[in-house]
Amino acid sequence: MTPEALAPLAFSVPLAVAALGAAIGPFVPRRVLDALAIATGLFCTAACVLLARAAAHGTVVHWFGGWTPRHGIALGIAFAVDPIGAALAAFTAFLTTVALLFTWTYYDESGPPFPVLMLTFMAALIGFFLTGDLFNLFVFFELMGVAAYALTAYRSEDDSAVLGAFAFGVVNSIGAFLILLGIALVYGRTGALNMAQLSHALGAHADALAILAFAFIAAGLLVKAALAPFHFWLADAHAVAPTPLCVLFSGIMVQAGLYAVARVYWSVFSGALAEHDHVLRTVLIAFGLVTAFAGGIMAFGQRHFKRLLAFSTIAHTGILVCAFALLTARGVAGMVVYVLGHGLTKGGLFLCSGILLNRLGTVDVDVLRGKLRTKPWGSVAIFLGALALAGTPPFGTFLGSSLIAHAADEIGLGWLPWVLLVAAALTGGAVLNALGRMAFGWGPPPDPRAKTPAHESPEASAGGDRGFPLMMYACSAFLIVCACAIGLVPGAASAALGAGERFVDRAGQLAIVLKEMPGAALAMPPAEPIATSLASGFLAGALALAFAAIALFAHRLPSGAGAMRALESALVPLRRIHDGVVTDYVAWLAAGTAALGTALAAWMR
Amino acid sequence: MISFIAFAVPAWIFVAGLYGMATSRNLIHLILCLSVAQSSTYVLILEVGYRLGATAPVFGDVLPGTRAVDPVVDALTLTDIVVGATVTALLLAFALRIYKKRQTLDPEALRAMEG
Amino acid sequence: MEQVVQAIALAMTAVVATVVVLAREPKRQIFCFMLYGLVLTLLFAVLQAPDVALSELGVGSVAIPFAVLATLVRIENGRR
Amino acid sequence: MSERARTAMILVSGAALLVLVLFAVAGLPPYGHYPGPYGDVLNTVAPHERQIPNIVTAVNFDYRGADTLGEEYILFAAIAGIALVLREDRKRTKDEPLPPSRVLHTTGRTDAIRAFGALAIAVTVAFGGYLGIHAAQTPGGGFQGGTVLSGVGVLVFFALGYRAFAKLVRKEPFEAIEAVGAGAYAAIGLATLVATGAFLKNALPLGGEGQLFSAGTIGVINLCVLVEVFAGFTLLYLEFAHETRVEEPEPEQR
Repeated sequence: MTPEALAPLAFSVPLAVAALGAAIGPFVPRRVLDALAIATGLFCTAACVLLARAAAHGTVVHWFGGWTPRHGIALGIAFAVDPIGAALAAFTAFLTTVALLFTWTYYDESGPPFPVLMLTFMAALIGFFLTGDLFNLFVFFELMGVAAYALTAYRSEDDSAVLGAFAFGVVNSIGAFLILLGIALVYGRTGALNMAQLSHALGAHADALAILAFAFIAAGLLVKAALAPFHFWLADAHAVAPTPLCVLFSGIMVQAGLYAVARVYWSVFSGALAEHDHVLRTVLIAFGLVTAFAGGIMAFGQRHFKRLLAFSTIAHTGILVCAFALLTARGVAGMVVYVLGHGLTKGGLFLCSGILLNRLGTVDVDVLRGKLRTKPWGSVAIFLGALALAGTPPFGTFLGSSLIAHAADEIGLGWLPWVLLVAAALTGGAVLNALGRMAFGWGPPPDPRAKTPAHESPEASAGGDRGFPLMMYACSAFLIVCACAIGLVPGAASAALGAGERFVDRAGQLAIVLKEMPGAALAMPPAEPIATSLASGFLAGALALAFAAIALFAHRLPSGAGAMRALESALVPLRRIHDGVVTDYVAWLAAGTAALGTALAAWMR
Repeated sequence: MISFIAFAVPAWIFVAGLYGMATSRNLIHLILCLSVAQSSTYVLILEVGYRLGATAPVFGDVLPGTRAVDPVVDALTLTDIVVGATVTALLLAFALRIYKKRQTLDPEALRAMEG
Repeated sequence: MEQVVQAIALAMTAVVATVVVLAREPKRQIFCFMLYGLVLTLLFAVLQAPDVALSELGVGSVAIPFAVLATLVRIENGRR
Repeated sequence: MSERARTAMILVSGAALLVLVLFAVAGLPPYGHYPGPYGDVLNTVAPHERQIPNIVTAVNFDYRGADTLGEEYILFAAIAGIALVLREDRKRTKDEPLPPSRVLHTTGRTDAIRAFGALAIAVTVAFGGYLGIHAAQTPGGGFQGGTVLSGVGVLVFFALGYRAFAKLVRKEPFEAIEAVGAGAYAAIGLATLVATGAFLKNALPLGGEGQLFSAGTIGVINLCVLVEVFAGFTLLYLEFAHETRVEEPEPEQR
């Protein structure tokens, strides 16, 4: 099997198996389908890992239908696979496999639609990471979306699940229209859809069309990435979606949106927009910082543990957008390592919340007050996960943030990493705050007048003692261990840097894709020793503990209660705009797109 | 003149659809406005591949080599239409399910979660 | 001549789209929407895209209206 | 957000978006002057290399066949989602008919309506079948043919009622047919990948231009799409029609 053939294999095999599963689903036992899905997940992981290894020796290009370009004009669709795309595709397949393993004992009964839709969703994500064609990217965006809406509504007896899926579907569809609008603009100008050919045809001059086409495509993709003010759907959908699915939503789907922005920028628009990169940087960092802090602060205000984790994902999106906004190879490298570290951590935490939901029947922190004493392993996993979210060594998020910090220093934004550190510590602190209440009953007693959050029905017949849920604990512990291991792999940083260099090499991509020149093996530039940033990593962990301690114990201090009330009132306006009304989300989306477009267009000209 | 009309129409449809969605008081109305907003993309994509005085890209009655419009935009719009129809139907099913449970379709009254 | 026909088709599209958006009453809106499907079909036909026009005819004037109509019937049932 | 605030917000941002889009489209080539090269290259090479007059079909099922594969699975996933959401409460409650609706059931069905329905069905089948099969020669193809053919379900529903429709269309076989249609598309891709080294590359004889099943794999894929779209849309209509089921007298036996 040549590496070129691996690329289409990785997305079409799960599609074929999904159809097979739907056809035979009603006639075979549930376990057969589950096993088939897990085997497919493992197969795709292996295929994508092999693909990533091949891509390290030169970008792998597969022309569908065998239609290689004629005189620099692409006739068909190409998958152009660089190491970063392949690594993220492999990560997708890996997370899907773990999520499917988790479901093995999680649901008492899950009908055929669940594994079938999960495989479709995975295939869409893999295709999304591998494709080198702009319209094909949109198709996978929509396929990913439709499978995700259906899966979000999976527990359709719960009306908040269907409502969450509805808001998700509406907002993401508008995002898709924005992407199409951008595609129509560049296609009308250049008559090309292949990314490499587009970048060649757009040239090095930025006019209103090129700037706004990028703004629309980026806004559409950032809806998926949940950048503020496009993020409202995420918290609603994550809180109600089946927990194994949240692992994929928070772990890779949201980040896939950001990956695509980076991919479209570097493969298509970086030539045209190069002279204005400082404008793009400033605008995106502004959006990113607002997102990071809005998410971090909202996470602190949650008593629904899954919704808390969802807001933490929004905060981390803000951090990742800032990493991309540096617009350097090193920034991309840091972003990717951070995505992997964060995805594993968040996956582990969501699986922990799944165990709570499965065993205790709720994820309401106030209801669970002190109840986690009986679940020491769960508490340890949540504790480690919280430290990892803050970016404490030796977790993968720490390695990612140290790469991002070096990248920011390089272009004279030395202040940025410290600000991002505080945002990350906020999310870690929010999880620790919830853990302190659930495990030890710390913190001020819950306000009896407080509104209970929307009712969450248990995802399986919850309850009681059906023995130690070994498979569930094993899956979540495995993800947390991986989150740590990925930060310790020797050479990970320099491999990421090499892959980042490849990712931003527009001319190189063009030569390989359109002129079929052979690719070169990955350069492995030495990374700065992480020892220099160890101190800031531990500081982030300490800060997270401090935030949690303030939230848990400040009310015992003489002036503490007043301070808590002041903090609580700061939360009020933020809470008010997260009101769960879908028409508001549409208005915010329109306003955000208009703001992004206006800022870029007005400033770049 | 025709250029301005041609390209202003999809822009208008898109914004009108968005306006309808944001001011909607009924989820079904909102879904149909979403569908209208999507139709703006059909129109714009077809227009950018259009060529005055050219035939359709079907060389049955006309010989290959005749001036024809772009076949690619037709294929893209076809895909877009299928996507639009299926998403619309899926959202309608969601709305129906919500109605059965809550007996209302007013977005203001249907808050999934707050705060 | 060609341009005049197209300009008329485009103007009709914009007008009917606006009417669909402003028709707040679902039953009236769905009939406007069927009409919009027909107008789009016409527009695609004059833009020399017969394949697209045929699809829009099936989807815009039959499939979506049917689903909406069925939903409205169910809702009316729920009210009584 | 209050209604007034929301309206103000959408009016301001909508106006801004309108200006932005107008600003952007001003950079396009003048209307009616598509500059190419993508479509022109395909218009030149496809009739010769793929032996097919309808270039749109060639683009859909060959040059950009991967897009269409994704599109078919979007349909597949959406139908699965619709079934999931609408069937949930049918597991518990039995299929109890609902009271008749004022929209659909105010008048009885006369023989004239039934006769007209039968005629309309015959025309629909002929038209849909023609569209679906003649993808390569004339406008139309699997998708258009499939949507038209599935209109038969709608006609049966209006002419004979839900019960007749549900009797004609059973869920399980149609779900299996739909899955087979989608799966066969992916399987053809995999088979050609093994046979030729490129996904969806033609591996069949092209045949002469103008023959019914010319153009190699395009004909086979077109058939898969026809089957999937027909079964998928029929299921869609069935799921929604189920929501309108009413107590009806059995159709008279003749």
